[in-house]
Amino acid sequence: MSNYKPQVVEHLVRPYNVGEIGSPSGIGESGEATCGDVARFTVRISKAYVEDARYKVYGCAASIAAGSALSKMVRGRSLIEAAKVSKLDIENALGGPLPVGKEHALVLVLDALHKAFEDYWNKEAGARLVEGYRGYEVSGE
Amino acid sequence: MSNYKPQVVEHLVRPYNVGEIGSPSGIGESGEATCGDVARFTVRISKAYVEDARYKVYGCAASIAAGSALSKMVRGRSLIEAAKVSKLDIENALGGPLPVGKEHALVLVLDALHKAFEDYWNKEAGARLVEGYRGYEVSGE
Amino acid sequence: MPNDYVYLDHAATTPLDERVLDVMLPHLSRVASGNPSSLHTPGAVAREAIEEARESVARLVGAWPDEIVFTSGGTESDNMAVLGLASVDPRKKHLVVSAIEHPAVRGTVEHLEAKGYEVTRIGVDMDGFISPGCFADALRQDTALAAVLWASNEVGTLQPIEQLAEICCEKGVPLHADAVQVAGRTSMDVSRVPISTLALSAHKLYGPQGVGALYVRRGIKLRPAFFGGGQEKGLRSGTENVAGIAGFGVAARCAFDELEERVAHEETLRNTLIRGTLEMPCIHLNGHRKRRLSNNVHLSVEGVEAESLVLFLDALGYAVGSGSACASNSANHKASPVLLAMGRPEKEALSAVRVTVGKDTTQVQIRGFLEAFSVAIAQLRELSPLYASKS
Amino acid sequence: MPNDYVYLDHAATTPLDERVLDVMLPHLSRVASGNPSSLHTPGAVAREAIEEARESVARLVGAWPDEIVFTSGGTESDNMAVLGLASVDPRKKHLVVSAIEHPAVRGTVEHLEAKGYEVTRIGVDMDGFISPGCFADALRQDTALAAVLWASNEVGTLQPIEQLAEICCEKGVPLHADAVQVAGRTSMDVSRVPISTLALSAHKLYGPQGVGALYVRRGIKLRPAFFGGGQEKGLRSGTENVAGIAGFGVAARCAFDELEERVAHEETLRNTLIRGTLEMPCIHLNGHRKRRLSNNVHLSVEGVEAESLVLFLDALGYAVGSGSACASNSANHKASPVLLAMGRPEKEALSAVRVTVGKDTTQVQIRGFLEAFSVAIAQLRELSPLYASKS
Ligand SMILES: Cc1ncc(COP(=O)(O)O)c(C=O)c1O
Ligand SMILES: Cc1ncc(COP(=O)(O)O)c(C=O)c1O
Repeated sequence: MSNYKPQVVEHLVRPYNVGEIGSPSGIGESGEATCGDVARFTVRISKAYVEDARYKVYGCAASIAAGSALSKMVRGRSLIEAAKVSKLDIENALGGPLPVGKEHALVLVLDALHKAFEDYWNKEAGARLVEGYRGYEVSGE
Repeated sequence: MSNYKPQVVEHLVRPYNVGEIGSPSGIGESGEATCGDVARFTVRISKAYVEDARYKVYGCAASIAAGSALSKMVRGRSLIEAAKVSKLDIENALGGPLPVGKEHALVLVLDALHKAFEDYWNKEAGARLVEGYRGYEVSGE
Repeated sequence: MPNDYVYLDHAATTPLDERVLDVMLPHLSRVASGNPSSLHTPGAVAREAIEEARESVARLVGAWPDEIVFTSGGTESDNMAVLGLASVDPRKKHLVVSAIEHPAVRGTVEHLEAKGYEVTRIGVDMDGFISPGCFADALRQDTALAAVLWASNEVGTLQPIEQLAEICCEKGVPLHADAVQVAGRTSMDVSRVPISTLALSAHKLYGPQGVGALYVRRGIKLRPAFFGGGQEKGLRSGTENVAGIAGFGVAARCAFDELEERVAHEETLRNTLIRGTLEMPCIHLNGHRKRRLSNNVHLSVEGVEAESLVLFLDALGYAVGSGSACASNSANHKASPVLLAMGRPEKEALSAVRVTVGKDTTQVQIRGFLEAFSVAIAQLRELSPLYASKS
Repeated sequence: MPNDYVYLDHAATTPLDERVLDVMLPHLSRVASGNPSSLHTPGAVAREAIEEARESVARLVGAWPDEIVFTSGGTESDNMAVLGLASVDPRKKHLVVSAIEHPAVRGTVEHLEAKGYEVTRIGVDMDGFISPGCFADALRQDTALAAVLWASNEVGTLQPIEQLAEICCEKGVPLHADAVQVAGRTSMDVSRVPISTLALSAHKLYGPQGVGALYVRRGIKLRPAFFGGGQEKGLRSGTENVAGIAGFGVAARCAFDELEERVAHEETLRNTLIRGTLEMPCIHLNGHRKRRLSNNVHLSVEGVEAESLVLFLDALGYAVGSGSACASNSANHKASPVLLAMGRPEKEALSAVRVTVGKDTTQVQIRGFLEAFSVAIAQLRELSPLYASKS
């Protein structure tokens, strides 16, 4: 089980919220297939809450586990709370820091989720909400 | 016990004929203290027979064992037989060939014995006997 | 690890044979062996153990015992051979190697390259073979040595070493062969095949880790690997690892005695594995189907990244390798240069796993593995944004 | 070997501690450790064992774990340090060493000398000490490194290493210390003493043969010893000897925990030995009476050649060393260069034996040894044409 914490392996073997939502509120992708890792998040947003978040990852165990943990943390939360989930929050959910060299997994899945949110804002809520949201100075990264 | 045969160790720990004969018929020495090994043979010759042969060695186990074995082989033999004892004979008495690099031990003790014989011939038997002996073309080496 | 954990990564390292341990234990006890350089009995006991092992290792490859130098492993043997052969004639500044060498040779050659040597790297075809023709053409008057990985630790391809050795012999170029993977998996006879040096490693044939050997043909004078007490005829100073060397000896003897049955057994399992995995969708076998190591199955699994597959299988109770074990623990997963040299796209190279059976692997284990494998790849592909788009 | 055979050659190698074997065995079993580079569980188990051992070895010398590189033994460590430090700054072509280095350092330095380095060898006094003054004077602007044998493997003399390290530090010259004999026999703390590199060997402190370590101070960048898979942070490629390294770890931990009692125990036995042998006629102690290794007694025995004495004592059931173990198996007995450097005549140097006790040696064994010793030298002197002339 490598230098990974058991929680990572648990998420790898029994991941949460795998898949894609049909006609989602937002889609976000990050990473590049040729350099290893790709993540995709689809979200369904309703009344500023994350009703559903599903993900797919091609990549190392850390990326898969991070996607799983992240999806679990954001489901049912308000958009604002969801956007606040940090790298540290994911690491904590995974039992502690990832092995050296694996931190990119956190960026990968957060990127994909944030893009999905932005996609939603762009499509559904229009420029005003984005402005409003930005006003909170939330930084997901 | 190094690569030595058990016979060598046996001769080392319980050597035969150690010592020096008082007023010997002949004395022979070989080797050099600074480079490691020195052997000394004293012999008592009577009626062309080796009545007694005693040796001393400063040196490695092979030299000590070779001296012991050689002294045992020549005692009670005729001078001519004694002078014929070869390196191979000593090795056989020691259970087989000495380890590589230890063959000098055979030369060392044979040298000392032969010098003791020569010393005897020089002192006691005079030039005629030496000539006679040489006539037999005995070569101890 | 659960008791029924199944080890299928014999190319990375092999479990220690019990017979090997039995011979090692007396040397690991409190009344143990001395230093083989010592004159007394414990020293002599140690020395004898080493010389006995030297004979067994020599027999395995068809050498004289005095042609075997014990080292700390395959890596040291490879380093010693390449650096040693390169410095025999300082006027020769050209090296010929295959493009798919093990890092132990590749890295040493790169080191020499940085010091001014010119290097010709012979490419391989899509099965991983180097062409004897290209090889012959590359050898020059000033070629100090050629080095060839006899059997690839990754894709398992067996090079036509006899033919390459003949070519080297004709051109007067010394040949170093890395036989770490192939030893004990093919009959070897350096008395017939004109190889100059040959690297071996104990832990790849059920011996202990940290012990290896270099065969050095009589008449070839290498420079010492270490300076010191003058052990191993001055070529490799340092107090000998007596227990380890004795263990290597038994391992070599068993490998020699059981060669045919081991190969037959491994090939059966290997073929079951190849058939079973190739029935699954979108899986490719790397390396030649037949001319490969008896125990090696190397697969590219579309839509699945190697590390996550290895860890998934581990969680299901199966150990397999991802690409080359040597590189797989590095922080950033890099595509195997061997697969790239075989013309595979980078993505496929990142999706490669290596399943290597051993003499004690069973058919039941293989059947269990095939099931676990199909579960793992199905689930990981469900997760994969790259594969999903296909189905 | 009979059951009551007594081993008094701990400077050559030590018997394996049972606690060490206990920790090694799981890694030597059939369900054993994998390759530490592998991702799966067997690989992780192996990796953890190595990192745990690294911490223990680091603690023994007062280092950070990341300053410890595992090697195949003291000889490799010495070679790696000297070659590595020498190549840090290619403009510096001067080396300073003591005249009584172990062959692993001496030989490596001679190799560099042959390649064009200038070497200053610091002589020693009749007790085997180098003078800090001479040492300081020898260090130059272009000195690439200094190397000092902290405790002599032959005569046991302990150099004033802290003082020498301070001098090096002031002059900005990296210092390599060979601590193979002294580790576990004196408290060491590289965090206080500015040594750059430090060589260790497991089999000298009740660990397995074929495992060593090099301490490399943070900030010092050595060139790799081997090229390959990049293990040990790229400094020492090659699959790790997991069982051996794990064993080294326990050995280091026990040495650290039991340091004081071991030293006290050994010193008592050593002093009994010194007193007992010096009561016999025409025997001289080599090295300083007090500032010597806790376990070392080194004697010149007039009129007796070392090899025959060692073998005689062996036949009586006692293992001792003749001069340096490393050289004692060579075909021609050569006088120890260390004794010659201490100003002893060649003949005396050929008459030297080394008796080294260990943590498990008993007073009863020492008493038995003293009796055997006096029998052996009496009989060999009776045999000796050189000694007889005296009595
Ligand atoms: C082909 C090949 N050569 C060399 C080596 C290095 O051997 P070792 O692990 O004993 O250093 C290995 C294994 O790692 C190998 O597979
Ligand atoms: C002082 C000293 N340095 C280096 C070494 C070499 O260590 P190893 O035997 O592990 O190669 C030894 C022992 O032989 C030694 O006593």
